[in-house]
Amino acid sequence: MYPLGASTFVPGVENAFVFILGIAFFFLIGITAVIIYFLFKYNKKRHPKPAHIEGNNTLEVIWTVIPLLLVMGMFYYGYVAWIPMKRIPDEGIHITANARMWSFSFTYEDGRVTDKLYVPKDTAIILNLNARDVLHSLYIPAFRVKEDMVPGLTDNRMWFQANNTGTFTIFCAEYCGLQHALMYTDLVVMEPEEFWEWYADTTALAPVIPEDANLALLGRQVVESKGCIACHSLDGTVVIGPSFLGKFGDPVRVITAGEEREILYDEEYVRRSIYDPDYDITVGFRPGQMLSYEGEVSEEEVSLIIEFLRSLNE
Amino acid sequence: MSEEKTHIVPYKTQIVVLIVLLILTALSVAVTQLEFGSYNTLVAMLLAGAKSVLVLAFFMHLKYEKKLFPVMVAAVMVIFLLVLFVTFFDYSYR
Amino acid sequence: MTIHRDDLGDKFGMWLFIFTELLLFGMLFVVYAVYRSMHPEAFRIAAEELDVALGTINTVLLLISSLTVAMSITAIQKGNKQRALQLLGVTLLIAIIFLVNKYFEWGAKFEYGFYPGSEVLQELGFGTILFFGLYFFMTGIHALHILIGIGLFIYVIVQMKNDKIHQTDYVWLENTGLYWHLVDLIWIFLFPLFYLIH
Amino acid sequence: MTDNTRQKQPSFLEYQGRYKGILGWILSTDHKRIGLLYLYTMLFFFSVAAILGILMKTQLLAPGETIMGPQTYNSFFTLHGIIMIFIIVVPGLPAVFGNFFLPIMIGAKDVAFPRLNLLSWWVYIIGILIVLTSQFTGGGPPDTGWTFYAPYSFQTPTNVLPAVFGAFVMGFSSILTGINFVVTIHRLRAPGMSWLKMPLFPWTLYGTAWIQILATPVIGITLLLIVAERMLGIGFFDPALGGDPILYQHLFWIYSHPAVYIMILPAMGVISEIIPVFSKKSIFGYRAIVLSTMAIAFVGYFVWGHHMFTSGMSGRALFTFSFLTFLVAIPSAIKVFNWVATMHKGSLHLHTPFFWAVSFLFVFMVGGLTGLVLGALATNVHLHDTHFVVAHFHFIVFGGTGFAFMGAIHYWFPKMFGRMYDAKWANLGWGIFFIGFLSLYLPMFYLGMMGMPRRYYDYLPEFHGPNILSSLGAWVMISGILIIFANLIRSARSGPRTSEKNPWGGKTLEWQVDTPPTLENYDEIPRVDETPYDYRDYTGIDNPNN
Ligand code: HEA
Ligand code: HEA
Ligand code: HEC
Ligand code: CUA
Ligand SMILES: [Cu+2]
Repeated sequence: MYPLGASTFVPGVENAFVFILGIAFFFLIGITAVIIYFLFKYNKKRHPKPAHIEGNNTLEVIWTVIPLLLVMGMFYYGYVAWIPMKRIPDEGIHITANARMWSFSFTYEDGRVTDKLYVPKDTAIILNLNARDVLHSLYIPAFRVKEDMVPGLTDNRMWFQANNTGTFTIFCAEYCGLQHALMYTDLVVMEPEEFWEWYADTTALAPVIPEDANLALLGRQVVESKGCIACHSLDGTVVIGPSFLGKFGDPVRVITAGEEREILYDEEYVRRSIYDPDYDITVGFRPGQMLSYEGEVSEEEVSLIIEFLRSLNE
Repeated sequence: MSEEKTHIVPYKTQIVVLIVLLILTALSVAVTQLEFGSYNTLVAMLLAGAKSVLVLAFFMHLKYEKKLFPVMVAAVMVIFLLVLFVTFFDYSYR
Repeated sequence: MTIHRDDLGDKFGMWLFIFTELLLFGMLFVVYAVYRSMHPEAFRIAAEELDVALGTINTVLLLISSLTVAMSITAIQKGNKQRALQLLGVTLLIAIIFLVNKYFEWGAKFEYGFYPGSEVLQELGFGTILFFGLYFFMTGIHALHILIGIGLFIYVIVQMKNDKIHQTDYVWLENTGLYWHLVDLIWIFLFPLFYLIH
Repeated sequence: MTDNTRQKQPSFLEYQGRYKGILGWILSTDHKRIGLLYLYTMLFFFSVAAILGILMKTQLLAPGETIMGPQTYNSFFTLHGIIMIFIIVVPGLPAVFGNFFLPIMIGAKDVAFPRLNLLSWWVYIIGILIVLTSQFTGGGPPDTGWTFYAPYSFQTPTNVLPAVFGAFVMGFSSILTGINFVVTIHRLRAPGMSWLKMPLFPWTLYGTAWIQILATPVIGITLLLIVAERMLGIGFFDPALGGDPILYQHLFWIYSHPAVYIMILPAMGVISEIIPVFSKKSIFGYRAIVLSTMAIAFVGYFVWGHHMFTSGMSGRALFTFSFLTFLVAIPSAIKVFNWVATMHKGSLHLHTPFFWAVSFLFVFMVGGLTGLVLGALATNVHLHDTHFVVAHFHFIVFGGTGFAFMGAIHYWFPKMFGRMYDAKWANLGWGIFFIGFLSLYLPMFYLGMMGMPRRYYDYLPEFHGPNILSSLGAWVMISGILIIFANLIRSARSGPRTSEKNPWGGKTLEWQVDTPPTLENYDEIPRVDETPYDYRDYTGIDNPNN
């Protein structure tokens, strides 16, 4: 009935579910049946004269103690299945998961940054959770794990170990503003050999741009994969930030250090907008919305973005 | 309904209470000059607690009120302390 | 409709209201406890910026004012309106002095640049920011209560002058007194927690 | 003013006081009129929020943007949540039926502080107005969700301040009502009515009032902190200044979990009134129900952390909160068993209020038992912030409090308005409503288990199927509610008049006073020497109107 389980936590969680839901269904169906039975049996037509009963202490004790034992059982199952989630091993692959409005990115030990999470099967993956702006939450339904990403909270970690290959969805489960619903990405679980091959492939780290590549198209991919379009539309509508459409090369009114001025929307301006967005605030917008992409968007990528923006003008 | 008889607290009692309160205040200021390490806060809180009991009992007439009132005050304090305590299940073990 | 007089009921209501106030401040104490447990050192150092002498004076003032309200109740119970009024006058005066003191205390802090959002604070680190945030917020809310108390005292004095509050009907005075003692109670805890950390 | 003659007093509906017309209502200190004022206000805002709910469900009919974009959806669930929680279900039963019936049921002429009571309605209205201004001014409707989680709540450019401040003001109204009820119950019970002779609805109001007094200040100060954070940048919850966003969640839930018991306890009280009356049998285990009420009120104070299992709290805290959560389920279980046992060997009269009570039992069990699933650590980690939670709380808030509310209004309607509603339409409305309810919310459990997070205006195609069913259910349910409301409103204005004091054969005091009650309820305060649910004298022969 639910997404295929694909991590080592799944059996424990499943046990807890079965135990709790089993008892729940037992009581729900049982009590409902009794009520319906009473509705017929003690209907005023069949049972005009009610009995007088004020209570029964033995019964009260019974139906206090039995549910008490049962809920302690539920507590126990929930607890034991949760212990392994909290026991984070040291051995494994450490990856830093970054969240910002409204995209995830993952930094591997060798410094490479991806927007999807690639992991090998049967290996402990330890995620170091980081949030730039507000609360987010990393949720992998198929793995039954979820943990909030809290800005400012250090040493916030989660871990899992996949036992099936395939592509799964990572959702952001904590409400984080406008595009919260679109903040999801893929988790790709590979066979270990495959993963290490991918990991060793450094071209992914610094892509070599072929001579004849369409730079604007590559730029568009960057803008999409870095989540810029969450705030900057390509069609002229204002979402959170100004639209990218048809601006490049035109003058733009900005506020710099409290002074309004007019500058040119040029390469320099775009670069500064990406690395130090609060330096020039476009008139009509608020500082602090866009956070710096220093370290997340490389110089090459900025050039590609610029090519893309230029192309939007044509 | 003024059937409950009122208890008049004599001036003298009140003045004595104030003097004790002032002594306790002086004590808590003096104590900070000493070094108790982490017990410092404890001592300060104990002194503050003693002071608040005095204020509650005499100035706020709890000592002379129906039993219900002090019981309620105590219950509220217990709830508050339990909330504080439970909160620290998080912060002490992060 | 016949309105029953139920002094005990009125006092009961006042106590319940006091409970809400206690919990309101209680939660601020929770915030305080949490941040102090995170930054014990910073709190200790920041506390040294506060003026213990001024704090002590304010404590003594509030304690004395508590006494004068309590005594004014005794006075009215004994039917001594004149003395009750005098005592209330003293209380009112003390409350105002307290606020004046607070004004100078806060003013000094502002002068040195210790206020929420100031640059001086930014440089001193998280613990200090939080300490002063709490200091201003908690003493601020407390001062607000003092203001409300002053309003209540003025009302009670006027009513007493007009003999609306008298020997057999003084529940307004009692409740105002209760409120004032609450303000005192809170201060009894604020004082060591902010001024006397060592 | 009364001259103590025996002459009959006017009914509270007709009474002409100092003010005439509408002023005679909005300035009346009569607890019954105030109760009705709350009722009308709530019905109005309930309709507004219900429409928002329906629109959200329509948006979720298919993936992608069907009728609204994300900004609209986000502000819709925020306003929906704020209205439903702060304006409807938290004050809900106490403010409407508590005000109307508490004094009558304990044999008093009014509440302890009638003027304070009117004041709290006004404060409530002012709070609502402040919340509403948030919709039309500043940076647009707030979009934080009713939980106002930091740091988003002070970073969003939308107009959060008035919403937060309005909720803060409404807190005062809640506190004033709570204080009023506690004092009323302590001081104004009729002679002879000892604590254990008090009916159960007043008992639950008593428990509720204590939670209102002891928990509401917490939300008050928390919301005030958010205001300070937004305006002054004080830094308590701002990680950039060393604040801890999780502390905000603690403070918020220290109120908001007890608040869910503010919502449900009076509902349980209503059910405890309805079931014995229509079973013609004494409530089973009166003392157990009283005890469990107080136990819920107390233990409910310490389980707030179960809303924060994945927030980054310490493991030890998770353990403690999960454990306490399970403890608080026990008193609810006790009540359910007692209600069912009350029906055993009774003589069941199947009238509309009883339908609502029985269906309450069912939806409450579903809601409560799924609460247990959420209370267990491992399962919560998977289900937290998914539609499973949404289903849980609609089942228990809407199902629990909402059904009890509907039961209450059908139960007390003749007494309140001196008119009777049409039972056929009422039953039909109930049936449609119930079916719609199940098909609206049951699929959400499944969606949650599949992993669909909440507060999503758009979803992946794999979640489509159940969402269709759920959205259609919303429309079925709204048809039911339209029938019910139309029937009630028509009947309140032009239904057949009745002055029958006791149409259902109830034993509690409100059935001994005139219909509709007179201005002062009683000419003479009655003496109460019996327990409130003694049906030994019931002969098996029905009241003619029954
Ligand atoms: C009382 C509480 C209550 C009630 C009645 C409802 C009623 C409805 N709810 Fe609501 N809902 C909430 C409380 C409630 N909700 C809360 C707290 C949230 C969370 C917000 C957040 O995330 O911040 C939420 C969120 C929420 C979502 C957002 C899910 C998400 O994406 O996260 C959706 C989506 O469809 C939804 C749907 C509906 C629908 C279709 C209705 C209704 O429109 C159904 C139609 C209504 C009726 C048919 C009338 C029933 C009659 C009565 C109840 C009796 C009258 C009672 C009184 C006057 C007191 N609700
Ligand atoms: C009226 C309001 C109300 C009530 C009464 C409850 C009652 C309960 N709630 Fe619920 N809850 C909410 C309103 C309510 N809740 C809301 C609004 C939210 C979401 C807020 C938000 O995030 O927006 C929420 C969220 C919520 C969560 C957090 C989910 C998450 O976000 O991760 C949890 C977790 O533990 C929980 C648990 C419980 C439990 C264990 C009970 C128990 O008290 C239930 C007890 C009842 C029973 C157990 C059923 C009856 C008993 C039987 C049929 C007998 C058999 C029983 C046994 C064998 C034990 N609730
Ligand atoms: C959270 C929302 C958000 C995200 C994500 C975001 N921005 Fe912005 N951006 C803004 C806002 C708001 C402004 C206007 C305020 C300012 O100038 O800082 C802005 C301004 C800009 C400007 C100046 C535009 C103008 O018309 O003046 C550029 C260029 C820009 N962003 C590029 C980017 C790029 C490239 C990315 C992705 C790598 C990105 N932004 C991601 C919110 C965002
Ligand atoms: Cu990020 Cu929701
Ligand atoms: Cu809860």
